[in-house]
Amino acid sequence: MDKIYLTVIEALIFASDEPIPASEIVKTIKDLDGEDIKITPSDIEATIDELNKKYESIESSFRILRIANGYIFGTKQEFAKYVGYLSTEKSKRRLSQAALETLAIIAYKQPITKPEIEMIRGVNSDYILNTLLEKNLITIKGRSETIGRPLLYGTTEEFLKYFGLNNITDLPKPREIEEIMKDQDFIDQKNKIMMNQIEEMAENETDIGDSDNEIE
Amino acid sequence: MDKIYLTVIEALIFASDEPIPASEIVKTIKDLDGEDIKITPSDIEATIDELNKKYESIESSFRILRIANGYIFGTKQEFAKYVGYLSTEKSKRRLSQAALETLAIIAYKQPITKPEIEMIRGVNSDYILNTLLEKNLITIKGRSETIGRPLLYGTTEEFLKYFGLNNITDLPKPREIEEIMKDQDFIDQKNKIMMNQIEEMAENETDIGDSDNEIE
Amino acid sequence: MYKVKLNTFEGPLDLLLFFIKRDELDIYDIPIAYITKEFMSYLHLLEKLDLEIAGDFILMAATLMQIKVKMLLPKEIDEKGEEIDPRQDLVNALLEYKRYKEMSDELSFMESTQRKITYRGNFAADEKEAPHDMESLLKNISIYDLIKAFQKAMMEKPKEAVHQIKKFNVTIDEQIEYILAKLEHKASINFIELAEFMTEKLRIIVTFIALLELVKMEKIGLREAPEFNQFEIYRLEETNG
Repeated sequence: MDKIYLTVIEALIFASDEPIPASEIVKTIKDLDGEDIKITPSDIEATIDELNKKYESIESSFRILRIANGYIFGTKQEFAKYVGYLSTEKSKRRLSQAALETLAIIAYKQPITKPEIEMIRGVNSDYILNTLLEKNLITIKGRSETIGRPLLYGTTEEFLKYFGLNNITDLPKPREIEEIMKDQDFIDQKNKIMMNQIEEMAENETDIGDSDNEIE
Repeated sequence: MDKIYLTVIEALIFASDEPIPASEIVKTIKDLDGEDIKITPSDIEATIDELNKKYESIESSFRILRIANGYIFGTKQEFAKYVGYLSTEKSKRRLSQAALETLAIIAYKQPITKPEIEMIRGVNSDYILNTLLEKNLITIKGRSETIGRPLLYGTTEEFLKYFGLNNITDLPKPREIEEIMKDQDFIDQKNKIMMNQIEEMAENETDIGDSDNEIE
Repeated sequence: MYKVKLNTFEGPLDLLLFFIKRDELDIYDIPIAYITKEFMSYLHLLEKLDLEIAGDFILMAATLMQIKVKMLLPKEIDEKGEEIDPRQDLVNALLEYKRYKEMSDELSFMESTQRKITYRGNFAADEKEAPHDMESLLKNISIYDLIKAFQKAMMEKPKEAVHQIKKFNVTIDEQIEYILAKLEHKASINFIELAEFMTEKLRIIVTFIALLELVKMEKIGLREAPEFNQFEIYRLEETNG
């Protein structure tokens, strides 16, 4: 790649309000300067490192970040105090526990239907799905072929941007059930409880209504 | 002014949604770090020069510009060709709100005539219909049998592809979205009745064999 | 007796996991009777405090009682001839839910990190060669946007109409009379003429509906006018009665 394109690549990323994919940078340059220009997505990738080194050398407050399969300029975390004070973003509320839980399920199991989400969460998820759709963190991806043909949900580019992910595969993996089984929390308790204790309790308990009193 | 504020000033200009005046930069820093911080609008002015010299030193494609009401980052003119091409490329993939509304009406009510569309939207829709026809998202499906025999519009294969649908019947029903916003009063009422039943069941649970049947 | 923080549970599974952790229970060997009692106590507490109990909690209460009963009955046997633990489905559900609950903690951490980063905010000063395209101001759209747009278009109209008809005191019947009166002196009239002195959009719409009503009643006919996008309204001779 000709060194002259270093600044062109920088300008393209700088002027883009959304993460711009390497392929789009390559396409723009070839469309304008000719198909024979030698430039590949891996050239772009190398250029990003070079550019970020330059910003580091002048102790700049921003860097090029790899987000949502593209590149975007963003401030470094240490300026959050000042930048946050200015922007309206600061007033934005964080996602609720219910929203995060539902997002985690959709992110790992996508495309997934509402009944499947509700099976895992154990609660009706209408309201939370609506909130996530409104926030453009999830979207409708089509229909399942199963009975009733329910709608399928999946995460959006906005989801990747919101969590600072380059790719959906960058998500930390959920622990396997086997691992949870080895979890200290549960291992420690496992031996403490004796089998017959359960039956004992079951026998002792004749009226559930009584348990009411125990709360007071 | 403490040199440490050089990058803070840069970050503030970088992240601001609007051109940021020197006075606002000064105010933000004093609000956060204390009134006794020594920083004046003329310090900011000098900082801008210093920052721009830095960008020049690394042959960057952007500068901080002074415009009537403040400071703002901008890409240099020599990259206008690339930056301009990028934004027009993007616009090809986007639809305006008015176009979206019209498209939605056509998708759900097809085949539909222009007068019918305009009755729903309450505005003349000639231009929008032409745009959608040009983008090949809608097409003419024939003529209505009603007076004047107006043209009938419907969606295209291209439309299905755009939204990742196999078939027009896969389009989510508005009812499906409404379902996500169910009536809370109704749900609460239903729950109360269910809860009473369960409690009754728990109280009657003297003979376990019987309650088994009741539950199922 | 028990200090249970209210409203901090995302659902019945979350509540059960809380009991399991608090009371150091073995998730693979859940004392069903005990946990059912705890669960019901929580629901009663909510009731006492006059808080709404979500249907999902009620469903779980029923499930727990069902399991409790099954525990005391002879065990069912699966196709391999092994005893089926009535708690198995519940345990699986708890483990699966726990996985994603853990994941949500990680997402929460990522969220807080990401909130410290701000993307470039202002693009107005970028030199661009091509003229700015109005359309590019709008976001990419999804099927969801499409449905919302449709709902908006469909729901806003009638609401406005009902409200404004009252306000302007225009009814379809009145406009029918108005149209017929206009046609008494002229054989035909075009819609623009008909709506000439109407300033409110609603009056025009009601007039248009009146027009359609008259067409349906076969009192008038419509035909294309020589002008572009225009039509003429003409009287129909009464054929019967």
